[in-house]
Amino acid sequence: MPMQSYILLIPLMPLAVFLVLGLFGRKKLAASAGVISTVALLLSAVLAIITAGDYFFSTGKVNGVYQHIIAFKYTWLQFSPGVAIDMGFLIDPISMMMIVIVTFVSLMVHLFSLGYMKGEGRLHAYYAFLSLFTFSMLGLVLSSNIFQLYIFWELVGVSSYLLIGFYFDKPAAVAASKKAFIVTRFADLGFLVGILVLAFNAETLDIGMLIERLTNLQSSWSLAITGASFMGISALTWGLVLVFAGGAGKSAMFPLHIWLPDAMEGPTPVSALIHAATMVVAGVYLVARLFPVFSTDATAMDIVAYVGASSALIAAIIACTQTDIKRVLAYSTMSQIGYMMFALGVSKYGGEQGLGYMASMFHLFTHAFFKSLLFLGAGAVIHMVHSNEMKNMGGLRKLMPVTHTCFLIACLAISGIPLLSGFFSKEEILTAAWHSNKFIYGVALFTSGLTAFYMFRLYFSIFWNKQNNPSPEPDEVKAHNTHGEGTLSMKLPLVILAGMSVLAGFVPFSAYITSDGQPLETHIDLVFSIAPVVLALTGIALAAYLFRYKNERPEKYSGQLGGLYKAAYSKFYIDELYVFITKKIIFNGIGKPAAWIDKNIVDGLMNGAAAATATVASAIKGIQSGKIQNYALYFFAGIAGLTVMVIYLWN
Amino acid sequence: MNLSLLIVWPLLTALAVLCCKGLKQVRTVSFGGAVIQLLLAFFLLMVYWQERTAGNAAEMLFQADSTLYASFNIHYHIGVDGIAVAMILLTAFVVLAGVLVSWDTDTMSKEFFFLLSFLSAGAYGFFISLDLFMLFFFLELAVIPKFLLIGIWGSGKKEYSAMKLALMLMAGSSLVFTGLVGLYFNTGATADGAHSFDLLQIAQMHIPLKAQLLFFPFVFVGFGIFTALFPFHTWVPDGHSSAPTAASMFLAGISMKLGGYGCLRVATYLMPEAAQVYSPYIIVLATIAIIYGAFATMMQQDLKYINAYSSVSHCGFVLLGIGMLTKTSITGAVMQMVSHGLMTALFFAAIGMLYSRTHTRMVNKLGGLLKIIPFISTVFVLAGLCSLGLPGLSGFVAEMTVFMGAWQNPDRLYRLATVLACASIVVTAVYILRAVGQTVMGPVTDSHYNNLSDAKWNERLAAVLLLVGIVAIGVAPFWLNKLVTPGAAIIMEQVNKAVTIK
Amino acid sequence: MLNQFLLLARQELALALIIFILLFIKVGTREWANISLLHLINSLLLVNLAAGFFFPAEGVLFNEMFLTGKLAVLEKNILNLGTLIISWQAYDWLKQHGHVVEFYVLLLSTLMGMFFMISSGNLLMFYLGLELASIPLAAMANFDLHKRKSSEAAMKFVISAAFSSGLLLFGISMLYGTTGTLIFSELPAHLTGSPLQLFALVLLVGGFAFKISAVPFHLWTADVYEGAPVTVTAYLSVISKGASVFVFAAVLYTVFKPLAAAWYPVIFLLGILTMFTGNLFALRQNNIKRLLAFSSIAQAGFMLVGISGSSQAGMASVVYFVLVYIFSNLGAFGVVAVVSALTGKENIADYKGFYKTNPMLAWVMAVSLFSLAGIPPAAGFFGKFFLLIAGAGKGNYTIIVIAALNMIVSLYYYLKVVKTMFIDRHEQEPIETLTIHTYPKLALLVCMAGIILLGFVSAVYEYIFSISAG
Amino acid sequence: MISLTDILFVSTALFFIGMYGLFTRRNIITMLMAVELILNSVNINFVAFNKYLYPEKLDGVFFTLFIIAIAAAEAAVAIAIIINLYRSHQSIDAEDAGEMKF
Amino acid sequence: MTAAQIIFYIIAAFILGTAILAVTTRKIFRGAIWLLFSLMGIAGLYFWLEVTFIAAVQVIVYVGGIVVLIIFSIFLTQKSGKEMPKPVGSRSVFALLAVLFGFAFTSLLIYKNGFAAGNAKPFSADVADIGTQMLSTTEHGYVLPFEVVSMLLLAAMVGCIVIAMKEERQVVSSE
Repeated sequence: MPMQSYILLIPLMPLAVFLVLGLFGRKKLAASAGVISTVALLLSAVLAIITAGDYFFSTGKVNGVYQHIIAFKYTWLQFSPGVAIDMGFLIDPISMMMIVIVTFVSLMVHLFSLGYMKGEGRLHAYYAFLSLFTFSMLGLVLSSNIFQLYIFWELVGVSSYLLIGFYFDKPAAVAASKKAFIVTRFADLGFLVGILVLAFNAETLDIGMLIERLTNLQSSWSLAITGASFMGISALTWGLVLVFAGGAGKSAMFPLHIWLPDAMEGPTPVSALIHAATMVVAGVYLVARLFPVFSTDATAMDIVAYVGASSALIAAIIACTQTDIKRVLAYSTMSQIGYMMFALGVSKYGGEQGLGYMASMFHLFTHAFFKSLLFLGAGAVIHMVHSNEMKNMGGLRKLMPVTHTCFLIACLAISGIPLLSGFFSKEEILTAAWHSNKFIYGVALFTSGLTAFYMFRLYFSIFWNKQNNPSPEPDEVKAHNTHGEGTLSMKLPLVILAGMSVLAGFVPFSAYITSDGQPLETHIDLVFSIAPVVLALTGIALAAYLFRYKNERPEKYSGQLGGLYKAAYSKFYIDELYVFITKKIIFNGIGKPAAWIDKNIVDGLMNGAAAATATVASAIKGIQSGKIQNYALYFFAGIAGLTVMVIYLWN
Repeated sequence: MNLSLLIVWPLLTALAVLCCKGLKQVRTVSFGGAVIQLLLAFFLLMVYWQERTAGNAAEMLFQADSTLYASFNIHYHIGVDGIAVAMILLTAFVVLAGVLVSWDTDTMSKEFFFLLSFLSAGAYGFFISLDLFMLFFFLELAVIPKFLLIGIWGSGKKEYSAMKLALMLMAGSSLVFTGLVGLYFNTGATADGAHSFDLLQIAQMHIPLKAQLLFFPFVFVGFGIFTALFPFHTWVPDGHSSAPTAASMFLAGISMKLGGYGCLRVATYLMPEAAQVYSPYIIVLATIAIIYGAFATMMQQDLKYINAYSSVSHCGFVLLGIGMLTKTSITGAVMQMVSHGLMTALFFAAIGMLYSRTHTRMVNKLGGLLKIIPFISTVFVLAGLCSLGLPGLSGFVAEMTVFMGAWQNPDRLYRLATVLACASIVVTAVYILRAVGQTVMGPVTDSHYNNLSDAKWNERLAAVLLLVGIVAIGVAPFWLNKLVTPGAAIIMEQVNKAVTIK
Repeated sequence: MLNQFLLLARQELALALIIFILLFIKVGTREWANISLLHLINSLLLVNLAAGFFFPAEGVLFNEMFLTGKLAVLEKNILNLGTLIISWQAYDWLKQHGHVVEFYVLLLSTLMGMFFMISSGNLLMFYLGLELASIPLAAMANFDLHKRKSSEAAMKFVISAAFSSGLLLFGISMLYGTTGTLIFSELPAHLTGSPLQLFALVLLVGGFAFKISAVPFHLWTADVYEGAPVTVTAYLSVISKGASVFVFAAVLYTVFKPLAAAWYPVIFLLGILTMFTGNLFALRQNNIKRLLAFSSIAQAGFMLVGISGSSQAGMASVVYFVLVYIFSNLGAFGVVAVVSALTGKENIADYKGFYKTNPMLAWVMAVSLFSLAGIPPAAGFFGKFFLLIAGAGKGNYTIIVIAALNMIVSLYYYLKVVKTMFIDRHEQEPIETLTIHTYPKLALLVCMAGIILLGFVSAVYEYIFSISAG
Repeated sequence: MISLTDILFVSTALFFIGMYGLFTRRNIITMLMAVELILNSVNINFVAFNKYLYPEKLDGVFFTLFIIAIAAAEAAVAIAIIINLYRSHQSIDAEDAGEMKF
Repeated sequence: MTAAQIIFYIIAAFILGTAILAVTTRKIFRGAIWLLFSLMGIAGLYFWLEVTFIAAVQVIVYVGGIVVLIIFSIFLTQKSGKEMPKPVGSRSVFALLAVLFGFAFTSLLIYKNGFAAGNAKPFSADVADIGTQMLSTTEHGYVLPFEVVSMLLLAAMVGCIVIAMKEERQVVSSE
């Protein structure tokens, strides 16, 4: 297959860019870094689309079922017979979908950055990191080995760290990058232990083999892993839940979501790429990747579903109260990923039952476009007003017509307005939820209303609602910003993504990506759609009522909501809880005592041994009194003592 | 290949250094010597592969054996297996980098480079020894040069630290000595009826269980002190932080590995049954070292202390890997030794470079250096990333191998230890990112820093050298794995052969 | 008979010859300048040393009063070598001294006493050798005639020695009373282990312990070492102690073989006590001679460990260790002697910054101390290793643990000196750069060569091992 | 009949009397005198053993002779040292000659 | 009780009594004299034991030599008649205890050892025998120890001369 020969190139292009820019960028390629990486990525994207097309339309399907193809495999690190980290590429529907999304969104972001980042320092590093991220993300989605996936998982985390901390002289950015890395690291701990559990019992790290062994309920491996239990819970559940914890961390699921809003300190295109479209859905992808195994364990699936649903709801509530536009988007991302997650959680393996799986992937697909569009739009806005705060914005629709239009499309899409992409995927999710869990369906429905509300709150606040504060009047803004709405390279991605946001919903998704690889017949039930659409419209109307024009209502209502508003505005104090745990308990409760013990007790023991020796030495100094007669007495005492001893011992 | 060359060449270098005049000659000679050491090490690797691929399955290659003291049956017996080759490579890397970073040592430079070369001879000797007497000889050989290096060229409370290090390492070697003598007298009938110090011979014999149980703790704890076994690790922070850069690199990079190697090669290999019996205790201590070292690191302000405590934590992985007694975990332990050696040397080199420019190592006094001295800062960040186990760098590979191996041991205590050890990588991330974040990121804290100059060629070369090693392992671990695994397999064979007593 | 006497006792006779040459010089009319005297004596001693290696023969003289063999010859050669080194080192001190001839007469008499002690096959000869080896030493300790400390040291030494020989004699008399013989070869058959014999044994051990300064019979050591001239201290700590150790081991192994079960715990206990006490006291010393005194006590403890092995390896390792110890200790004492003779400084604190001004001397001192501490590659490492292996030969690992513990403690004070020389800076003037005469230089060179080579030239130990059988 | 044991008791008593003197007398000359008592007690032992138990050879007698000779030498050296000590310390009290200690 | 016994007891009492006085009297000169008596008593014991040569040597060497030497040195270093300082209290207690224990213990050992009583074989130690043996190189010859002792005496003499010889000395150096 020709595919296999050039699929390697897809991740290698960005890797090469990373290496070149990383090693030589600072001196020689500072100016051309952006162009180089964009071009390279364009190649990657084209290759990815060709590969995916090739897979979906010709080579992938055998007997109506999409195959899992190992395109390439190399034993990278052999642990023990059968257990090895292989570097390989797994080609299957979701990985093909992902490489398209990743390369495409990344390309858009690169393009956008060309304009957005103009004039910033260290651009070579910026593009190097972006390329590193793209490489890692591609590696992640193509991984054929669960440990390989983990490796790229970590690499993705590091590139995210580097990109969030790109403005490293801003303490907030440094803190945010650190937080993001550490929180996800903490979650990865679960992933790692989960891998250990699964791999130990399945005696393989290969994903295909792992799935095959653990889903065959009669196999010795499956019996072993379900038989072994710890604290009354089977090893399989433990393994899956731990793996899911890793995914939840990366995907900012409650309660591991706290890093995501802070991560908005990074450059906005980065947020669009990493924290909207690609990295944050890695958790969803991970669950999807192991979906056959997950689907054998109801407990794990329930946890996935409830974590997803609660994240979706909580994030949506918080999003309604935030004033930093990127944070609103961040919570919205979290909320949408919550959707995907519970969609997986309510799904089953195969056939009609697997609707949730397909819906989740579908939503992942559409969300990538409209969410990155939202971020890039927000980026364009921020580029314009040099602020993230809503109160510094307003009335921008005249100044930035293209941005405004695109942003509106994205808002409508995410709100689930019919005929836009978000509508289709969300309908599928709600359908799936309806069929398996009414409670989650209720939550999801409510959340979708909230989504429409906060998105339009955002929309109106930015583009309508004349701002009241004296400083930068739109005109002044214009005067200040010679670049106006931005260069073509900034507008082009917006337009393309807007187009995708509209069209993506019409892709016959269920024909290509399903839990078992077999096409699935889906249909939109119009009656079923009424409730969510009405809710969404209500949300939009409410937002318009409150925020379209400057008025006192938002404050009045927020005042009436009182505690709830304040709690939501403070993100339900989860950050504070974390700070308390880390600072008070871990730092002061473990770290400080550990350091203290080391300095005083453990080291004190060593020093104490020395001191004791010195004490003994000075205690016995009196023996050497300088008096000859004392010496003689000791001499005699020695003789007497030894004599007694010898005679005693001899007998 | 004649392995004696590895001892003789550094010694010759040391002697040549003594005959030199002036810093320039001295450093040129020691640089040349170190380069040839590295070439020798690579040559060794090459011929080792050749032999292995040619099907030579002997446990130790390139053996040479001549009687030194017939009456005690002490031999000059040398040879290498994959583990030793890996350690020799590590040593060569670190020594060359050490010479490079101390390029401008202007006080008593002759003595400095002499001691450095002398130390490396000791390390090579240790790794190629197949006779316990020789092994011990080379182990102790290194104590005094370290004392002098810290005492003369060190900083801070150097005298205290130097003395503490010397005494604690001496305590370690004393314990080892006791254990070795005990072993010696329990090696009953060799062919000629005499006791034996020969590693390979002893491995073929069965040391009585009672003797094993008695002497294993001596040997293990003795070597453990070298590799920062809790609670005997306290020389590590003080010693490392007071030492001059090259000495810190050597201490953490190589010297601590002597201990790990000894724990493996002497304690576990020769006393497999005792290793089984004591393995829970080892695990407990190693886990404490890992976790507690990591938490203690979190509270440090001095960069060298940070790295020193993190070394305690990282060397805990070595001991954990050894204590887990699975082939994979032992392989992981060796890989961790190599990885940690390179990584910590790089870290210390970076800290040294920072310190020589800013004259402070306090995290809270530094800031924003990435903008001013990007090369050094990048090196620093990379060392940090390696320390926290970033894939693509060596630390990840080694730690993961240890974890994979550790999990193979199904005992619940071992599992708990493994999980805790895994958890330490989170803490590692916390302190590394804290150090990195405050030091090279953030705003510039001191206007003086704006005038700092970036790394010179020698520093760059040193850093690149170590980075090459780190990346070579991180990106392509299979060669190291392949190098080490047969050795680990032989050790495990020994362990498995021993009747399980637990 | 006479031929045999000349052949077998030639080392003693050579010493006697030198003594008489010196006496003739003294009573002769010609005034000799100190320097030419020293040249002459040093040459004579060198010839004496060289001659010692020729015509080794075994044999018995005077009804077993004098017996010699390869081991005895070697031991005497070792002592000759040590004496020669000491003589070279004493050059700076002696060239201003008014009693050079007398000094050498006394020195060589004591050496002769030790030779007779080594060759003794009879308690009487042993006793006479012992006295010949100690009474003139007391006079030598007083050779810094105008120093208070020197007189005090001599007084302490002579009284202690008299007391200890009184006890020793009481023991010998009891041994004689219970066995009826004084001849070594006849004694074992009569040793039954009766309490009185055991008492006598302890008294005898006490006498030896006094000479090798084992705890608790060591108390004179530090004071005498500190007060006596450096040369005499070196002689006491190395030659006198070495000779006593040789004889001690031989007597225990041959004469008291039947009572091994009785003396083994004694030696064991003494060894432990000696190591601990020596090291603990050494920790707090400020005077370099006193430090070396306590260090030499601790070393004696190690030798006792070797002796307790009671095997061929035990004997060999003890002899080997003494050889190593001669080089190591004399290396250290050589530096102290030079510094003391040229500047009069004897405190450890005076050595601050010593490396800056006298790098070679500082290295010699450091290497010697490392050898004493048992750090490779110095020969002391091998010496101690062998001693301890020999000591553990009976499966007594406790002693190894204790010895190992002591090696840690001892390292501390040795390193303290090294630290003072290499690391510390002197607030005022450090010791100025010293110009050293050829003789001391040669002596230090020999010591260094010995320390560095002895461990690797395994033939030395193997030779000693081969001749210490039985 | 006087048995050997009786004589040995005398010599032993003398031995310990000498020892007592050595322990308690502060004057160094008197300490030396005490040492002479000790040596004499040993002499008695040797002679008595020789005569009573092993009369075939004169081992004990000769030993005694040599001890006497050595005692003389020892005393001479000791007295010389004491005189020298007196010159430098102006005292021969053992308590005064204790500069070097610890 | 035979006369020999009585004489023995008298001699023994004399030796021990004077010895005790020698080590306890506070006047140093008297101490020397008591020592002299004690040594004389020991010479008497030798006569009683019929080893006349030893007795003679005892008188000549000890009484004529050593004691005289001691008395001379007393004259040199001491004002006659002046009382010596009291012994250190605690030490004399310990010394007494040690000595008493030692005596009791040793006596017990000797008593328990049970030496064969009486001299079964004839014992003669006449001067001629001693003389020939002393200079004989054959069996039972003592020429070697004799020579060694002579070396010792020579060395002791040399040592004494060096140390005790009055020199031109400057200031007593006080370090």
